[in-house]
Amino acid sequence: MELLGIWIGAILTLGIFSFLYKDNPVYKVTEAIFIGVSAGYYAIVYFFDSIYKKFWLGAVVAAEKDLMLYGGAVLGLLFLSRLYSKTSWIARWPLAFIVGATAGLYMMTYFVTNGMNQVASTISDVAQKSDLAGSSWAEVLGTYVILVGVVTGLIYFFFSKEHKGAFGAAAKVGIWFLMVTFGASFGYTVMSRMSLLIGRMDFLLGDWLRIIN
Amino acid sequence: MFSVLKMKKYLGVFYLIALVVIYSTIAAQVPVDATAVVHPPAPVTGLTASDTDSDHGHSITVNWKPSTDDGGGANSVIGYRIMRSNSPEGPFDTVGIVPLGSKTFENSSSIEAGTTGFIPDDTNFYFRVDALTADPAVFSSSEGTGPVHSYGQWFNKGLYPVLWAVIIFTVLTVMFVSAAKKGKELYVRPLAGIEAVDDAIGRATEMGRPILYVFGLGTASDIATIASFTILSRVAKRVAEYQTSLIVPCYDPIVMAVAQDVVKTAYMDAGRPNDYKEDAVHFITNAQFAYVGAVNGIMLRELPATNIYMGKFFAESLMLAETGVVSGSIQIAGTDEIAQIPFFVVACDYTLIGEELFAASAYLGREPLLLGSLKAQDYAKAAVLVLALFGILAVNFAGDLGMAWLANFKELFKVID
Amino acid sequence: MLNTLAIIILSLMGASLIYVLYRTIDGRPVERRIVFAYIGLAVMLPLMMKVTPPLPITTDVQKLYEHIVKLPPGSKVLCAFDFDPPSAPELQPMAVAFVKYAFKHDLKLIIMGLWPQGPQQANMALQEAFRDSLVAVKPHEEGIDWVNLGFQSGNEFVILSMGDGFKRMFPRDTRLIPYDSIPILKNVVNFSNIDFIMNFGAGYPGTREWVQIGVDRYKSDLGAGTTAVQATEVYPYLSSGQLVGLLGGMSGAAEFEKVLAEKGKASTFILAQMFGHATVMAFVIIGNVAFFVLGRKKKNPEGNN
Amino acid sequence: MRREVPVLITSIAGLVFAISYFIPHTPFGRAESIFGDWVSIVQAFAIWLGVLNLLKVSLEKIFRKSEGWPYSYLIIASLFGTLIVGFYSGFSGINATPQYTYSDTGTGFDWVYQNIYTALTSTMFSMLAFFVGSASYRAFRARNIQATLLLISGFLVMGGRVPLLDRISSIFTETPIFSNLANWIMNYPNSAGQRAILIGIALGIMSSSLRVILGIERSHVGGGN
Repeated sequence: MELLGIWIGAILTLGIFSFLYKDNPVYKVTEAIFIGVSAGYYAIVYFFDSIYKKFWLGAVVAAEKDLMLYGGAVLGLLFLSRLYSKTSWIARWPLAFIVGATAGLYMMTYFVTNGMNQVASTISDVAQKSDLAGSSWAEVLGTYVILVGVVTGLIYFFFSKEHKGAFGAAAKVGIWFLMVTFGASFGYTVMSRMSLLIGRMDFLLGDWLRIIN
Repeated sequence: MFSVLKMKKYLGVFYLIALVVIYSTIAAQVPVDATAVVHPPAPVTGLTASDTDSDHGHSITVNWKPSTDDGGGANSVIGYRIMRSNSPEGPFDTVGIVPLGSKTFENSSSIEAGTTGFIPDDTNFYFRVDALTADPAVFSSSEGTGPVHSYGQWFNKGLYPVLWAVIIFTVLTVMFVSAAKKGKELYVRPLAGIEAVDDAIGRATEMGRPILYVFGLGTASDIATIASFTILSRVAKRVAEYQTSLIVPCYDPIVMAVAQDVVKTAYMDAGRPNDYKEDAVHFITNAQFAYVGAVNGIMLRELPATNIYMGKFFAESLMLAETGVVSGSIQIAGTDEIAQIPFFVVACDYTLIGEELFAASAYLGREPLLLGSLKAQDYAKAAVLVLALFGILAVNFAGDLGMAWLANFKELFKVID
Repeated sequence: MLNTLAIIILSLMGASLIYVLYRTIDGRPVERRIVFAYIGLAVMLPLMMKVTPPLPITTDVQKLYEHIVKLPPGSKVLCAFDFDPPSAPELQPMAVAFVKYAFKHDLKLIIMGLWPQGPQQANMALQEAFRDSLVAVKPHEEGIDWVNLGFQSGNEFVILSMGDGFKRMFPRDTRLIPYDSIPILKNVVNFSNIDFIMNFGAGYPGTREWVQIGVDRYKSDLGAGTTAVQATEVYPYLSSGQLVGLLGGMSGAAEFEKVLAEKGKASTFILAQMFGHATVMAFVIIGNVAFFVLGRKKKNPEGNN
Repeated sequence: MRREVPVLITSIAGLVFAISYFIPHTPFGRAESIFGDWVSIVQAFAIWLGVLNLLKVSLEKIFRKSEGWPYSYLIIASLFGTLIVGFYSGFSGINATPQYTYSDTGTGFDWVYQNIYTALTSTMFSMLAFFVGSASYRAFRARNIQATLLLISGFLVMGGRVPLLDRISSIFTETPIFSNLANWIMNYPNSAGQRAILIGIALGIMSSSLRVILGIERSHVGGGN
């Protein structure tokens, strides 16, 4: 059974890679399987872990039933009204709930984590690491680099004033910092992509062909 | 003669006694040699218990000074057991076991009454901490502490700065949005990427080649896609004026539907409703790579003079941009997907980075909502900059200026929830 | 044998790049499939070579390591598996190394997933760990040394509700055993009873969400292993101390294995990773050399970026 | 009715989560947890909506005989195949003693996951490695200062994060210069840029959330304002 699995896996893998040569029926077949299987996968996981384990066991068969859960289930069922164009407007209710809840949560979490705490640490870093006592010159330099980068970066994203004169210069420095940042994420993205391919190659050469072990 | 016999008899008894004595002494020795006795460790000291602050109640925090045999002394402590009771006399039962070195334990429960270990608010409890050793039987209990009861707080201390910031920001947003609605002119700086669109369309006209506009994989509810609609309407208007042709292949059916009437209206505004072709905006497929394949096909067949990518993009970004370069088109991109921006920057002539995309649509659309909140954000940014710079000065020079209180300025931002 | 063959082919490839450069400058660029072939081989061949290049340990990994070793035996570690198979090459080695370390040092693992695939990846990691001879010396029982709470939908809302009580989001573990009857979870109500959170994150929901709610709201210590793509975005949390340490991508995984002295897959992959990067860099150079030699295309104006 | 109710729901849900951040005291703390449960359940149904939608679309494709319709059969087949295996594994696990779950190692569903799902998803995304390669050859150009900066820092990170450039520098010195450099770039300039972006995003999200909660922004309920 395991061997069969590995062979199926290998065939599917090669089927998708065939796209690299050119778009072809084999690829289209594997793509179709991909769409079907992943949809089915999600359906199963969400059914058992959320609908069954959380709702059904919690609100229907549990000893002390958590009736509040029914609220969620009702909202959820309303979602399915989307399937018929006539009733689809009802689906806006659960959607509205999700959108609202997310907005409410994000408003605080993002503001605190990505806003205030980042500003705070920018300040305190300069306060702590800015003298050569106890920190290497690289750290000290880095601290000021962060300061300059954050300030100029924010200036670049300031839209109420045209980029002219000193302000424009600052904005230019800002965009340079952003570019270094994007360069870093460029490098890291390439790194990730390569890792994915390595994973597949390892499967083909190791698990399937057994060339490497 | 007979006395000898007697002697023998007593001798036997003597041997017997001797044996008993010897064996018993050995027996007495055994336990002493076999196992080393574990002495009870020094108990923890300074035990305190109090309601956990800034929470919804149902939680009590216990603090103590570790036993002297924890990591030092006899080094016999392996952990601590926190015991709780409803009365000072007990019985105490275990509410938690923490590894050695710990100084605090938060005994909290769900807010749902009836759940296991539920801690009712405003009910007195008494706590005790046992220093445990390898031998479960050997431990030493601290003095009990209590009574202590948990209760919910009405405001989460340490969040005042956040509260103020939120209030100010809300006021700003509402103010600017309403101002914009009243038609007040709010300045937004021109963006190079958008300026370029016009020349690009002009160039397309000269070369007699079409304009390709791609939304990416976003759905109609993504902010990036919504912003993209505004930009499309501007592009379509220009295209209509210059009488160039426009191709908008779509990934999402709903996006396509919206895009169609955006373009249609644009042609009407330009006064050329007849030039509008239904199939300019068409649906391709919603399978990522299939979509990319199709769009790349269009690029290589139609050789558009300009490719405009605005919206939410994922892995397909570099595949599109690459084909665009090969087909020698000018490329203008804009997305808020940080991970994709690098690929656009190195492969396209102009890239709108994150917020710039939204700014662009506000700039073109003059849509009060966007304009207003963009302004509010700008002011918030300015405030952040000023406060941060002031904070740094304060923190660094507070000492020199003899204003120690300034040194705590950064606490204004540090959120201690 | 394979080793030498691989070396030969790789060096031939290196040499042939010069021809590619010549053609490109000549204005006759090679077609994509050739480039694909280069990439494919550059990644495939090094896997046949049993070489582990020396790897300096970066501070981010060191920080995490130093925090983990401080955890006393018996500490309860919440282990969030928030990734799926595509990210497994990067994150699975980290996870395996961490699980092995945890079992060897008697850390109690409470496993969960914000991604549906997470708990299944966790199962694989556990299986892998149990195969380790040093882990196998003493039996590790489910429910006592580790528990897999499974997946729960709701993204960051799951973390939020866990602040009230883990049981709320995970009423039963993956064996459908009720929360209260699992020994390891006795006296574990919410984050206040957790000593450390380790997150393996491949995107949303992931490390950022754990920082936002787990750390900034519920005051837990968080360490993270992320895909390289994610890593750049979470670095600011590292310097602000919201993360105790960070493992970024394959090299992060390899360093982690090295610092924990766990021989794992990442260390064997790193060579392939090197050649992959080298190839991409070579092609960028070739492309740009040609770009400047041929002169910037006339149609191309001074872009703003 | 069709507009007002959703807007009201949105505001209530939003306010509960926003306020309970400051006021942990009941009723807010409690409302927050209940709503949290709801979100979790609603999202599960949303996934099912997506699946049923896929089914619907595929069926329509088949009936309309629209382009590539035969593949829709395959989509439906593999969807149902997975569902059948999954439900079988799940329910037989629930009825077994001791109970096990649908995704335990050894179940049919886990087999599908390990061999089919994993192979398909991983390979799909691993193709990007090839595309990065060809794009770097044909498209990634130092076309101006910004792009040049980007490529340089990209290079240093790519070559420094793996012992590649250090191999070269090791001829002259033992210290891993490039690894340290890459590390420095990640920790400082990168963090700086990311921070600027983060702060921007924080404010952006805050204002959009605000608009949603205040009911000024209504695009999600399918209407302009």
